[in-house]
Amino acid sequence: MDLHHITPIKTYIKVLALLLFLTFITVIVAKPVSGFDLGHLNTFVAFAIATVKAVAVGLIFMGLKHENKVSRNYFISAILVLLVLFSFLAFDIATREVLVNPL
Amino acid sequence: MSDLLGKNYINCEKGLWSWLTTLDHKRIGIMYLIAIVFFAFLGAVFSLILRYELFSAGKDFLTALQYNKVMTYHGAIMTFMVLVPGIPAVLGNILLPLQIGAKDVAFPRLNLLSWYLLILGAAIAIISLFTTGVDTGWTFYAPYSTGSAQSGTIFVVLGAFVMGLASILTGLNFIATIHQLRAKGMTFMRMPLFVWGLYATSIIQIVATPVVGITLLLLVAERVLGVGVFDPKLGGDPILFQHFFWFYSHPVVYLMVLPGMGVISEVVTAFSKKVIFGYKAIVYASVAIAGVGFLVWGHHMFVSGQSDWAGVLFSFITMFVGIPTAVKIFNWMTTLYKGSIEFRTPLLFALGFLFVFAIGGLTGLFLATLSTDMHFHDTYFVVAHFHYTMVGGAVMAVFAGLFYWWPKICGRMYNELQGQIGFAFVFIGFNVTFFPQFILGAMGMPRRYFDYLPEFEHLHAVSTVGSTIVNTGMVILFVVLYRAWKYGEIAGDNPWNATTLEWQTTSPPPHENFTKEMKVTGGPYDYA
Amino acid sequence: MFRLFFISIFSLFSQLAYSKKSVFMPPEASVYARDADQLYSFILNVSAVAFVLIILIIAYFGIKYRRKTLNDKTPNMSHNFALEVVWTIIPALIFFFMFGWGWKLWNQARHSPNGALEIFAEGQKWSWSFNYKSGRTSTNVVYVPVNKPVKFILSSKDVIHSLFLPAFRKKQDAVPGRYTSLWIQPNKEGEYYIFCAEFCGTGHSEMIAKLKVVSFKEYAKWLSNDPYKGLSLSAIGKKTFKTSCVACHSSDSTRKIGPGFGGLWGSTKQFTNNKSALVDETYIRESILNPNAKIVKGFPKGVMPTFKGQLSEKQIRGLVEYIKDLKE
Amino acid sequence: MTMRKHAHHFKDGDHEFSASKMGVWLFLCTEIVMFGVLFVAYFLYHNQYPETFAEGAKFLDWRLGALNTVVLLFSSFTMALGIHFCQKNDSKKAVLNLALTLILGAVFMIVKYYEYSHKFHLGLYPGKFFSYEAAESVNLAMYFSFYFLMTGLHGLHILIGMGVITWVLIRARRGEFNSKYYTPVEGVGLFWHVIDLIWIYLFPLLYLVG
Repeated sequence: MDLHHITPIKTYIKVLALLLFLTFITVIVAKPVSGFDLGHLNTFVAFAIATVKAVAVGLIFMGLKHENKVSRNYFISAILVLLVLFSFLAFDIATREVLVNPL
Repeated sequence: MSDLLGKNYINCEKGLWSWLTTLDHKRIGIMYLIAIVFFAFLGAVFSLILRYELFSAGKDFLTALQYNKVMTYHGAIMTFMVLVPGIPAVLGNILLPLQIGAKDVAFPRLNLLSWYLLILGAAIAIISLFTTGVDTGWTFYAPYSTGSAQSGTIFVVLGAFVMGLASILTGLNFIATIHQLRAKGMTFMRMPLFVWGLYATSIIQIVATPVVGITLLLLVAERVLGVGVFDPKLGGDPILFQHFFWFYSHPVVYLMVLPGMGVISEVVTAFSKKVIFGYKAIVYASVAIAGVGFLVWGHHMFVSGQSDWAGVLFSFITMFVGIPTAVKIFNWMTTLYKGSIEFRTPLLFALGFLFVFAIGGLTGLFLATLSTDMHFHDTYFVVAHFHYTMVGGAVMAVFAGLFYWWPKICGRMYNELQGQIGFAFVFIGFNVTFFPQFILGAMGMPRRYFDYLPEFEHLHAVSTVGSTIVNTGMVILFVVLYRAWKYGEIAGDNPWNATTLEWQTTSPPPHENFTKEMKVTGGPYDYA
Repeated sequence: MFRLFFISIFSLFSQLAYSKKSVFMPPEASVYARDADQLYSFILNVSAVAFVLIILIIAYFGIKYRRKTLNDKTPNMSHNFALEVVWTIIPALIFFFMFGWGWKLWNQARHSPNGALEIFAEGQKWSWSFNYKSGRTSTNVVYVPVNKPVKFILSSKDVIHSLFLPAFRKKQDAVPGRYTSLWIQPNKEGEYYIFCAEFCGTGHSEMIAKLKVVSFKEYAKWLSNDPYKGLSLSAIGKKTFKTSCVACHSSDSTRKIGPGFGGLWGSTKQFTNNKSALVDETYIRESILNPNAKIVKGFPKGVMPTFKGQLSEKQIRGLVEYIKDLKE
Repeated sequence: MTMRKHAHHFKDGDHEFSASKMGVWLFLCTEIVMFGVLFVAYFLYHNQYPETFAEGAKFLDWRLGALNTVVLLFSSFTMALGIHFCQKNDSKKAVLNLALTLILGAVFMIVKYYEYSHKFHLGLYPGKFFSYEAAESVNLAMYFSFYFLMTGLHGLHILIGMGVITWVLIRARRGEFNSKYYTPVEGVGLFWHVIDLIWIYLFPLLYLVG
């Protein structure tokens, strides 16, 4: 972890190009644009691409690559907390017994 | 302050303005102490009104609406304004830099901002007293809070949001301080256990508080814009509010008690002059409690319409969170073994903590087990349980910490006899107040009841008598501490000859905390 | 004050000593309640033993290792792996045993046998209304046959309430916009309390209903003599008028405390806030549930109490029909 | 180039810098958790009322969404360059890039303003102010409550971001930052990148998945 890491401009440009390209892809693949429909999968695809973009911004633009372990661990724990919340909630809602009015 | 104590952080600058704009973590800690004692007094007044209304069945001097408001204010003030900031802000602010050998917390200006945010949040919440007040209970359950509750609810909710922000900033400050400003040689495994308690607490503050922040904002949006996220008439799900609320509010009860446990580790070690038993076990237990605490919130909702399978899952994980607490109690108990125990007031409070928190923890088993919780949920059993863990846990530990570190904070010693009298009042009064409530809960009296059936009457009478005793005890203790601040005799730098770093500087410490660079070679408690 | 204090302490211990039933609990009234009480007393005993042990050990250490001189030497016992493993495993085993037992009972408690008598229990701000499949409705009292499984389907008209049956050791929230269920099988006749256990506003503590467990014959008789069974809506209205309205309203146009119902339907009324409205169903429904919303000129405000929670939906509709018929 | 002395309780400038960066990162974790909870609520209601959310998404113009995404990506790029030039003691270029970031942020807000006014024009207000008659699904108001809550909160953070960038830009013009001390620019940059990160997820969620 070198504190004052100076990322060369070329790297920034490469990352920007990657981000724009991925945006282009995710827009083309999307249903309202090209009608390309995978059902449930297109949510998954859109989010996979968004996660790749987010990781790119995180690692290079935000310098997470050169950040000390602690900040990285808290960043990951923030995402973990959201996953825990969502998965427990989805589990609860999925297993709820749906009753109907007896009258 | 006579000059007997020489130049220190209290008298190095004069005048209120120097206090209100101070960047010294110790002064900010004192300002937090003053604010929180005022809020605790306010909350206690509401609890007394509550208890005297419940002294006998039937309407005594409050109407049902007034009772609901008093009950809500007691809950909201005690949790958001006293227990959440409580130990971390008061003892944490004063002691953390001292215990790790630092000159100040990492972000002093942010520390002062946190204090002002707490005062601002408290002011916003207290405004609701003068409008219609709030009568939803401190849990603000939708759809009551989003629909038919009094309009004052928005003030208390926004106040709680601002105080949540203050709590985040304190947590952030402490994590940065613990990581960056430890003295040379103090590795993570050589930190005092009170610092570990604060670290586990700060993790919860950082990661859990934003969840309640956005939940409260959604609640305000629901009332103002009719957003329909929690209101069933607009398609929302009120149980989702409970999920989001308890996702924060369960880790926050661990946030309230973990620093208390840190204080107890320090006090038990210092007064039995013996190295803590199982230092690593307590450290891992603290972090485990903070971690697993995020997975168990559903045990507040076993009967709330949450699915049965989710209930089973939450009950199973809740059993995990019980184990580290039990381990900690055993560790403290074993520290006393073959020690040289001196029964001073701080140790009395620590032993009182062990007594009361053991009951609190064990009664948690009834509420974690699925089929017994079906009977006990939302009855006075739950009220007794969380008072045993919160008042017994956090408050008993606060007094243990205050009395233990009072010589360091103000350089003067408290009067031992008066301290022990105060402890006796608080300990006896507390048990007389809340033990009958376990029985009320078993008999099936629901909580938040303004009026109740005659057969519950004499237990409520006992509880009210107890509440008078415990509140008298609290007043006695604060008087004892105040008199010690003014007239106590000089305590010297290390009256308890403890081994942690804060005792190696003068008391009260100078503005810079330490005159020379502190070096740490061994563990925090090598008394051998 | 102190006399009361000693009485309660004495009664506290007397309950502890003589109660053959589980400690402090209301007398159980179903098989499930007895099983739940066994688990309750198991946890109670384990906790009591553990607690007493901890306190005795601490007291013993406190007394035995009191500080003798200022510089006592204490052993440097930093940890003992075997001991720590033991006192982690034992509580874990006990806790998971309790969890398992609790889970077994939870399955029993949450899955109602099919063929149970279904009653639709609807909570509303501060009363419980119970509706049977046969159309019979009752407020704040519910009759069930003994030794038969009864399944309450719960919902709420406004905020979250919670049907709590202490004698059966069960409760379940009644969530608006959703249906939840709770089933019991009473094995003893008698009258049992039903509390509301989820905070729901000013009347939260008044929302107490009665569960009457009676023999099957009596239950059938109660179910059949539904005062409103088989009557036309208007007849129901007339019967309700006779029980709840006749004290202040007359069935012709003469004024008593309140306006007469004769010739009321379809007329327009002037109000104290000098607005006016046509007398139709919504006006009558509002005057029943929220009488102070519109006060007819010349009548005092705040005299008529709200009937919200006392009159069932059918009774209100019956009154509307009845008032329609009174148009001379 | 005024040499700024580090705060008294730190060993040296680097120590203070790494502490400040950790502080900013911790704060960003709370931002992520806060927006994350809104995403969780959105997901839960999305699969509870799929047709409402599908109908709601039809009102959103994906071209404007894509444009805004590109704008924000560029603003992240210029922000990163801004920090880069501060590290290289090139205040002039740093100020230029910070100004570019500000402009791009403003463009983003203008596009957002246009989108909002288009929706207000149709009566698609959030919650109880919803007055769009031709809604097929009954709780379309809930979709727009979510839409305005999420993009509104995000827009508010963009405005806060622009505010702090202006503050940092003024200080950069005064030459306060150099390779030894550029903490505020780094902190503001991290905050700006997190807002862009949130928009990277918001864009597909609202505009594309529907």
